Amino acid sequence: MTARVGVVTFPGTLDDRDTQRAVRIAGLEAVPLWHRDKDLKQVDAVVLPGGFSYGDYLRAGAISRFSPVMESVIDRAKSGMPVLGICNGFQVLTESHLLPGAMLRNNHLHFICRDQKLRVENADTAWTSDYEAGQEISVPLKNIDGRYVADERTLDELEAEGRVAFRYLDGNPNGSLRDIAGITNAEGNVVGLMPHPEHAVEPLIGTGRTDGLGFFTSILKKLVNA
Amino acid sequence: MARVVVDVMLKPEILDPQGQAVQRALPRLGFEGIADVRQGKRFELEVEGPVDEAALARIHEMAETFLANTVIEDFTVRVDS
Amino acid sequence: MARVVVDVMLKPEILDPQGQAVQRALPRLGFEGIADVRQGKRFELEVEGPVDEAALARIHEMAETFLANTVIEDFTVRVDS
Amino acid sequence: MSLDTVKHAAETPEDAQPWAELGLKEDEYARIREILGRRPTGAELAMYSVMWSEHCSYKSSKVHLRQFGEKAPENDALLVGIGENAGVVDVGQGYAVTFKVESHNHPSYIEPYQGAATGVGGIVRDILAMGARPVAVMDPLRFGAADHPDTKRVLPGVVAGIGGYGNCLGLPNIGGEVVFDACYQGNPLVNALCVGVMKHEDIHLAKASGAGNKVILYGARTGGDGIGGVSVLASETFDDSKPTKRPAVQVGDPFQEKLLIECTLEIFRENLVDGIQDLGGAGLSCATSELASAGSGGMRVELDTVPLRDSSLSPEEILMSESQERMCAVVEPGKVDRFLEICEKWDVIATVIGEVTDGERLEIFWHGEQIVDVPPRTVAHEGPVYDRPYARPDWQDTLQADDANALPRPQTPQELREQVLKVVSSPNQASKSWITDQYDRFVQGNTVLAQPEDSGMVRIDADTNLGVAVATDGNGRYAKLDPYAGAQLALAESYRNVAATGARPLAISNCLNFGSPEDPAVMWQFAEATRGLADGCLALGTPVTGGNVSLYNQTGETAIHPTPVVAVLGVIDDVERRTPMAFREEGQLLYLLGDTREELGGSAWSQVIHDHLGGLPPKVDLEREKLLAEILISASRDGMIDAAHDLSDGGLVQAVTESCLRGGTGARLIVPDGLSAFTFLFSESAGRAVVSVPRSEELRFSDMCGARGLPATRIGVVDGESLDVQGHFELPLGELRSAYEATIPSLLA
Ligand SMILES: Nc1ncnc2c1ncn2[C@@H]1O[C@H](COP(=O)(O)OP(=O)(O)O)[C@@H](O)[C@H]1O
Ligand SMILES: [Mg+2]
Repeated sequence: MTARVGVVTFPGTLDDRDTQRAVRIAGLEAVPLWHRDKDLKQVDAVVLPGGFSYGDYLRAGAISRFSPVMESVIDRAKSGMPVLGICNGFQVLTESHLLPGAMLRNNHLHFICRDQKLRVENADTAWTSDYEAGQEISVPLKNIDGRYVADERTLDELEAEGRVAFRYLDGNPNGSLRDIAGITNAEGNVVGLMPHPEHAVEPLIGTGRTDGLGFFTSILKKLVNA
Repeated sequence: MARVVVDVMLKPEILDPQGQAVQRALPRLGFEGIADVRQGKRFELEVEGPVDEAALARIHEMAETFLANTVIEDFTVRVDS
Repeated sequence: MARVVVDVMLKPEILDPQGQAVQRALPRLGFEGIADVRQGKRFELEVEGPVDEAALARIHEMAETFLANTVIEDFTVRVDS
Repeated sequence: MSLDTVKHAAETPEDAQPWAELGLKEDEYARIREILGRRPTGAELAMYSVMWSEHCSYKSSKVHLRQFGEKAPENDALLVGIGENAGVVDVGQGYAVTFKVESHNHPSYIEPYQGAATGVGGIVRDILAMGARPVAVMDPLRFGAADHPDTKRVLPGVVAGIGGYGNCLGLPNIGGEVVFDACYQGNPLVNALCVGVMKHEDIHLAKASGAGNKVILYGARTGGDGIGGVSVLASETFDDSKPTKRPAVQVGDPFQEKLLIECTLEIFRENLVDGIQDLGGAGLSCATSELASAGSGGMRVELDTVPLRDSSLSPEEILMSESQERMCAVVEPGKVDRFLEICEKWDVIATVIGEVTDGERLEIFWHGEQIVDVPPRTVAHEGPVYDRPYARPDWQDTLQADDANALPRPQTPQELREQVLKVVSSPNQASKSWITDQYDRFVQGNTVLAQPEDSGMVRIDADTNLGVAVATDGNGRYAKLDPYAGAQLALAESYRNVAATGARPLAISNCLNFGSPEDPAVMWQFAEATRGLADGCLALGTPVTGGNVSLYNQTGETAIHPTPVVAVLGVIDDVERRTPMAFREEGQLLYLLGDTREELGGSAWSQVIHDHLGGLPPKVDLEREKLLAEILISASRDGMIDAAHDLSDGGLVQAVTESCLRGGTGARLIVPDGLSAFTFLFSESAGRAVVSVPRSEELRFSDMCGARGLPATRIGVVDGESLDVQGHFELPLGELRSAYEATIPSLLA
């Protein structure tokens, strides 16, 4: 028996099929979820994949946040269901206030696509337990609205509680405050990050690294061994 | 039909690279004397029916929950004359 | 220092995908009665020195050649009070 | 103003009509009257004028393009040839691939961001209309001088537009070109390519048949932007002096296009369409007349039903509007409901606007009155054809006599070293990552190779590892020196780039960017280039599947260099066998494949060091190209090489620099006997590649080359932290890297 991981498709989502593939490669069952459906089809966890939902018009993630599927995701996340937001998914999570802060246009104003080195700062979340704290990984980064901002108090709080989950290494690619690449909620079930672990799961594809697979094996362990 | 304008600007403490890029380009284009530039968004809403207090209150709510992200942005609502 | 505001909007005949996306989302969020939404840019310029005719003329030129792309956009310049 | 109906037109034969303003020639207008047996209505005139424009009708190029069909090599892989939205090639395992390259040059000069963005949008819809899922894009680009102020306006906008649109669609950008040359000042070339994949049975064609079938327009609402834009713009010399005549450009909505893609693919999956056509240049005029012309019956359209963004549009404007993100489908009545349901699911507006009739006419109605009644073929497929006069210009001999091989060469090792640094850091040779990092190359999770590799490669089946590779190339300098050879060199380079990654070249697409066809010298360049390309494709066995012609690329009297851009598509059975370009393993042996001659005409060296263009381009030997490709493919399949990089502009030193920097390793090179270090490093002889061979494979590899008669010269070894040309100079990798990487950012950032 394996666990079911829902992958949400909003209009304009791009990485849903890649994320489903990553979920399957890790040995989980991928369940497509449609933005108009409140029904989460009895999934055990949800990934909000990358893309440009609603074209990222207005603000990245701002319109998707109000979709029927998000009502259910927000409810279940609050009662502990693991949720991972990647890139646009992270933006949806901040717009939904499941995670604090906001994402803004990169400080250099360009879209940037590159192989990005990260440090896993918190290896105790639902999505990072297969990494070691302090482990360095490289996964693709690709966005134009990737600059993480929050007020000083929130940032201090995140740091103090160990909720900065990932930090950029070897150069901050977008002006994110305190080099933050991803964060977690206090319970560790909701995690968001800008880089794309689902694009680093096969040795032949993309950058040729598989450093992103750990996200999906982490959740497999959590759900199946729980 | 009446027009209501919602202006959304980044909060002053948030870095505005777009505004900065504009400001930095100005001297090169021969425009001096602009000390600062901030770039924001302007929404023009065509409102059906009367723009009374109730309507404005609703638009205010719309701006607060949707048009602006108040974590990073301030906004103003006004009827266009 | 005085503030001059330049509003840049897409010309009426030009497609405004952003405004459309906002408008289409509104009913779903429970906001009815908005017939149209156009989204544009707002620039706030902090001007050194007096904002006299000459200064406004220069800002007008700046808007025309740089802040707006007049192939697809219209703009207005006004002193913020 | 009363409506100009068919009836009214018949009754008022003498009414003056604005045919000249719409770009028609007097005899063309006379021909329309002859076809119809009366004067055209305003709506008919609008349709004919856009459809008979150069851009839509290919009236100046048709007579030359015919060779692509006439000289086409026998090739079982070609499933759909020239004439459809895009050609389709069989790549095995039941898969078919479609690809095409198209220009959006003129709009991109006027409004760089939107011009380039809508260029991507247009080519993607062409691919989608064939029944395929778009899987990748590429963007061959050309700009004016790198340090010209206008390049700073045009380039960032174009790049942001291509990225903004393509990234938002979720299409990996896997390659392209960036070339700077003063000849493109005021006339940048923005070409865009899209590749799509489908199963054989999913191929769709643009034709309307089956009386009673419904015509459905779906996608964006029709607006007043870009009326006559693409077709008129691309069909006349752009004239700086008349800014007021600038037609409105179109704004793209990539989000809408993404929905259109997903919606259309779902419609295909349920087998709901009989015929389908995208709306591009000439909008509804084009879609309705082409669908009807290619089908068996006629078509009747109620123009009032077209969803509008601006209710004040006239019927003529609706017919000419080039609003983006629209498609037109022909659907059996029983399937209409399901079709509309799927559109609703994706928030795509869809409207039945007419139906296929058993007549022979395209009939269009407005408020119940007939405003168009034409034989559709005369609009879409039987437009005017010109055999324009052409003549070899008298300056051609002078240009060719100005031999680049006679230019002063570096005299000392120090000077040679300096010139190497200058060439690899010149805008055309320097790293383009400032540009390409603005494109998503990872999305869809199937990208095996992307820029700066020789060709882009995507996996198309995750179970079997089947993949395709595509490269695009063109060299306007070579083509200026000799358009026939220049076109073949573009073909050869692109072919070689595909083979260098281990894929087998199958077919080509092309975009022919030239000046005004009304200039006999330009027309001669065009005739020579098409002849060269057709002969070349026959020799290499790679048919032309389609392409695009962009004429009138000139400012005033000055035409751009003739710039045929060639895209070659190849297939690889197992992407795991692909050959990347990076030198990685210290100790591996470097072999130069092919012959190096003194060939500096049109070279990067002559441009960078002497600002010179003259002489003859490198000699073309297509038999040699074939042999080289076979060797590269065998070597990849049998695991004999770890890296390969083709040699083109900049010569050997450029290729070795790129492979070293990519892998982060140095190389020690030994100048072979009989060659000067200068020629060894800078010559641009075609038909060459450099490969990195593991020592354990050396014997097998050199035996294979020997047995097949391909010259293979051992030129050095992967080693150290510098580019060391032994006995001449040494360049630390760090110095080389900063020179190579700093140029473009410092020009543009
Ligand atoms: N505009 C562009 N978009 C995407 N990739 C590009 C672009 N320009 C150049 N490239 C990529 O950069 C690399 C080097 O380009 P180029 O020197 O033209 O290659 P080659 O000489 O092998 O044809 C190639 O991988 C090419 O696809
Ligand atoms: Mg190459």
